[in-house]
Amino acid sequence: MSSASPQPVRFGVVVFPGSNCDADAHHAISTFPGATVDYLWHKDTDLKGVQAVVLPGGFSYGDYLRCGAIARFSPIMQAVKDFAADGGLVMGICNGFQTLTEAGLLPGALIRNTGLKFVCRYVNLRVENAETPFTRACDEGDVLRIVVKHNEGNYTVDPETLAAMKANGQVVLRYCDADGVPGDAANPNGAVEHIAGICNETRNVFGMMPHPENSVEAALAGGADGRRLFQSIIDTLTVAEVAS
Amino acid sequence: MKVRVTITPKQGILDPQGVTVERALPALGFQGVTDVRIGKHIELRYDPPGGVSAEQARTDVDDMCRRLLANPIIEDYTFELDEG
Amino acid sequence: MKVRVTITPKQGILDPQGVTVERALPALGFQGVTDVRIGKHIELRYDPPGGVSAEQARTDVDDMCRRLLANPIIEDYTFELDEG
Amino acid sequence: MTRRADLAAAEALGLTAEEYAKICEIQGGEPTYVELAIYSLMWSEHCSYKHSRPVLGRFPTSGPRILQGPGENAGVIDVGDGWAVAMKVESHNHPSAVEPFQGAATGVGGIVRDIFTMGARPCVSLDSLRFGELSEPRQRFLLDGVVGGIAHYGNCLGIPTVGGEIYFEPSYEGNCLVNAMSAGLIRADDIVRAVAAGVGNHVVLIGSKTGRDGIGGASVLASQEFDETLEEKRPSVQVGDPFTEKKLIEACLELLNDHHVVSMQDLGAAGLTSSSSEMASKGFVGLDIHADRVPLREADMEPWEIMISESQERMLAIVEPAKLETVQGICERWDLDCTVIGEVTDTKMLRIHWHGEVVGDIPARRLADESPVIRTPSVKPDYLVDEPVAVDDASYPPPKDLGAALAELLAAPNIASKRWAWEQYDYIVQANTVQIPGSDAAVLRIKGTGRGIAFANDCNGRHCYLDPYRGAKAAVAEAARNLSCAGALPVAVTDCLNFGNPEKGEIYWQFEQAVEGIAEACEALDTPVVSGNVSFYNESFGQAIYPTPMIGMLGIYDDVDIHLDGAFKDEGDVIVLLGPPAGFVDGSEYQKVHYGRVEGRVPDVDLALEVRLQAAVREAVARRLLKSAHDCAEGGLAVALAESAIASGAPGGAQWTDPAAAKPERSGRWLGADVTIGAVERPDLALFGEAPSRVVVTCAPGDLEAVHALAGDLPFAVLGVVTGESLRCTMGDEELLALPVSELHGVYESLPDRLA
Ligand SMILES: Nc1ncnc2c1ncn2[C@@H]1O[C@H](COP(=O)(O)OP(=O)(O)O)[C@@H](O)[C@H]1O
Ligand SMILES: [Mg+2]
Repeated sequence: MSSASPQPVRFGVVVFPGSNCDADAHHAISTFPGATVDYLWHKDTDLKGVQAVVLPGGFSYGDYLRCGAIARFSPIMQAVKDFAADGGLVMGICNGFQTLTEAGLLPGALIRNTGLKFVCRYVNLRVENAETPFTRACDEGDVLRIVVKHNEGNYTVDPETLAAMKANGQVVLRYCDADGVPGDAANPNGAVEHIAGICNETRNVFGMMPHPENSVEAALAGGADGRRLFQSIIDTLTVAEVAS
Repeated sequence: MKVRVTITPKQGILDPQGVTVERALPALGFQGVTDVRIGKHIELRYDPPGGVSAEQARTDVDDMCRRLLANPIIEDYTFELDEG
Repeated sequence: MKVRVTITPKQGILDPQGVTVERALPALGFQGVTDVRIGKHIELRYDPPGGVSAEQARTDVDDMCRRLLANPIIEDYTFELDEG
Repeated sequence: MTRRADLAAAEALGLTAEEYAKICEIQGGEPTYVELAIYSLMWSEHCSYKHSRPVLGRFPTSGPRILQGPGENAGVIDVGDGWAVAMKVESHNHPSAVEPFQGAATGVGGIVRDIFTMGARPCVSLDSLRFGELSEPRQRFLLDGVVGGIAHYGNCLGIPTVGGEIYFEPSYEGNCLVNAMSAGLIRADDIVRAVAAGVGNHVVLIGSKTGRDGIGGASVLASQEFDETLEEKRPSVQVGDPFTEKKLIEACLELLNDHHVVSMQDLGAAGLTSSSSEMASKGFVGLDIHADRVPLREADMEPWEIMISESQERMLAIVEPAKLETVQGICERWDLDCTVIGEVTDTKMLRIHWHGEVVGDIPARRLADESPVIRTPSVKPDYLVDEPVAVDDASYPPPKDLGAALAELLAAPNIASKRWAWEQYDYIVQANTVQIPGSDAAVLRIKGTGRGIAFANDCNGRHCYLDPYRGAKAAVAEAARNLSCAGALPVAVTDCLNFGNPEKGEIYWQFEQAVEGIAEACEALDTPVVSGNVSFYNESFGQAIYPTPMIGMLGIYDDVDIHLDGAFKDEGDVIVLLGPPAGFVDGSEYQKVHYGRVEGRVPDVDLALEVRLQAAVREAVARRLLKSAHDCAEGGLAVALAESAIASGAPGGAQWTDPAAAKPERSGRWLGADVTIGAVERPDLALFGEAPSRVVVTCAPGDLEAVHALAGDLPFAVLGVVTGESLRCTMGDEELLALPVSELHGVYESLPDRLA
């Protein structure tokens, strides 16, 4: 590794009409000295040279019809697909996760919470795979305390795909108790096998229901456990940059 | 018997979903779509213990719609019964 | 023309709303309701500029359903066209 | 020919003969139907405040921090470093009684528009709710719908709902109360007022298309009692579209903050009519409105319908011709309709055009400002005619098992945790939330500064029923006390005055008394009233609600880091009761829950004592002498102690991952208390009786002396210490109660069981 301080990693946060955690994601990333961040407008067709794309939480197009169903047709999404196909890092948070599944960039779908209510609550997340660009700053088995807030966070996928995902390490985060044990009592939405976050086969596209961008400052109610996910992305891209 | 209930937003009541989908369609390449209204479709089996006449079933299902399945203040509903 | 689309949760996919409705019904005095599945009912007019054949309309509406109105991973759909 | 409207038509719209005569005088003859419809709405109770205006003048409304008092869409308070907070509360009681989900949702939508109309970015919502008893299925349906509607709308907008209150009393059975409060942040020099100006400027309508939503809503729904015709009034239900409102927020803030528009006004009650006439009236100009240019959702609407429609998510802007293109561009970027529907004139008339014909022509100022004023002669209600006296304690036999009585209180719907509701709200979005719901006050930071703001909602309607003056005064004192416990300095009030039919002398008396109580308390606490709302006619079949003057209060921090919550922190900390030790059964939750009675003389707040007490608490928080502070409200001292113990499972005001698990998330064990009360004849009243001006604080043993010194001559009683696992109260050698905190937690969180 060179001793010169590396270039900051350039993030882009996509803004869809109805996104409402776009500013939070922007703010969260801006608290990292190793990163810069810009907004990407849904009607644009290029990614302005960013190195990592965040699809933020919120209610794109009001979540009407299905969450993420309309957003996935936005002009920017073609660019995001091309970027992902080239190995670019894409992180979908909540509504962003929903949009990635609708777009076919991640397997499965997110349906209505079993409680049929919006749920805003702190949850514990067990890191199931720390070998992804989004979790490398964690160790397997680590427990992160991060808030969920959603109405449709109930992850579902057909059994064959799920088996393949597990074999391939694509289940990245699970809801668990404070001791790291996944279980029904810790699962806020009924997601299959308590899944909270997954990645694609090539591990460069990642979606999670909880909101790490609301857990980056210890002074706030959300705590700071979410930092490790953003730090992972920064580390991944910084190392890549330095290596190349 | 099988029951199929169709629930639609009442005439004159705003349907934000329908409006949003309608606005989105042209960008996907679908021209000429108008008057989009989005409601619910509910299927269920109704086999009360001891059986029930078709007429009674109609009354019961209507009751279910009014009290639980639909919101009569802003929604209309229709239903079909299917022996078997 | 008028189009009516019916969207239902796929067999084997959990339907939390259906489950809840099914559980709520006995308390309201309705016994014997099972297999509740809740989906969507969409109505729209499709009149593309320059007109369209019935066959082409079927293809177009099917396309709309597959790409936007339904999510094939979790939902099935059917539709009807109605001249006029 | 334009149709002319006669007295019969006026009466059908709820106008009186005198009002009609005044209209004829202003119009110089019989009004047109459009004119009459406009007058009937603008002069309805809801829009004109005809019964309340003269009384509201009693409020203190100014002060060095107040940048905008009542009279605009929201009041504005300077909170330091060039930042200001715009805040207001609005009732949506009647619409919520008809359709709880949409009624509550559109209530949130309306109040949020009032905030961003000023140029402020909405940053918090609170909701103050009242229902009949939870045992009634209809009330559970209303609660479920109202909370769901607030969640649906606020969550979609990305505005954190950080606080509120929910009470259940039989008096609200026919009239639930849904009071939505919102506040926003703005740079103090960016405040925009809703004043039309610049003859020749465009009048532009932005947002949703106009349909028949809520036609007559203002007059029909908000200004009459409910009766059997309720069913027929249903078609005017408004459906909210939070997605469009979210786009409106972004587009309008860009338009306002970058000065692309002259001014802006939201379309609330009475729609285009009230927004256009108020803007014209305030600007001493006229407006020409071409009703035929308004984009419609339903093709066949008549001009009067268009003028009074209450379709949601619409804004009216005054735009200079040179800036029209920019404005249209910004709206297009957000996929919002933006239509020029008229222009500013020098006629001072609100003139309505319809396909080339003038169908209405009204002097804007007289319409907006000359609405009738009615002062009902007030009459003390029968139930209070004999000066109420404190109840005779002897008629309240003390319970044998005080532990069971405490559990009963903690489980009572008015006291039990409202987690079921607030977990449906996104309370964390915008990344400013320091203190989440579930404690005395919600605390937020202001990004980029060390500063913070805090909010609390309060009103005990039962106290206001037993004595509207004392009850209203106590509501202000309690809201301020909640903020002070969190370490914030209370600075301003917004109020929502919910009452029955003001045409009745008894109701008017309650109203006047409550306003007097609020005014005195606000003067003493130096918290001027900057905005508010009045909701009358909360009666069904002649049965009025408890008078419910809801107080929403803003507090500020120079340094938000010093904020405090009510949770016990460490074993061995000393527990102190600041304030008078005595509790009273009169009007208490204990009286209602344990004895099934509501009667007596509620204690009066000693405002001088209250002011000193709160100053001492704030000072102790600022000097970091306290570990926790929690005020004693419903349920008295014992419930306050229990709540602090239960909250110990969640350090820093955070919460359990699994609310059902009787185990604190991080510390792994509950903190309880071991306390002793002085010898009294009625220990139950010392534990569960209620009185104002009482705060339970804890501090490290080493800081006790400093806290005592700060308290000066305030009543000060060392009760005991924070211990592990259980809450134990003794009197001398006698054990009054001892319960594991995990058990108290279980009962306290039991509300969901009763909602199923
Ligand atoms: N109880 C009250 N206390 C203080 N101000 C009030 C009260 N009721 C109404 N106001 C003020 O009167 C004005 C008109 O209120 P309202 O008609 O509710 O406004 P809007 O039309 O924006 O809903 C506002 O400035 C409001 O703050
Ligand atoms: Mg307003």
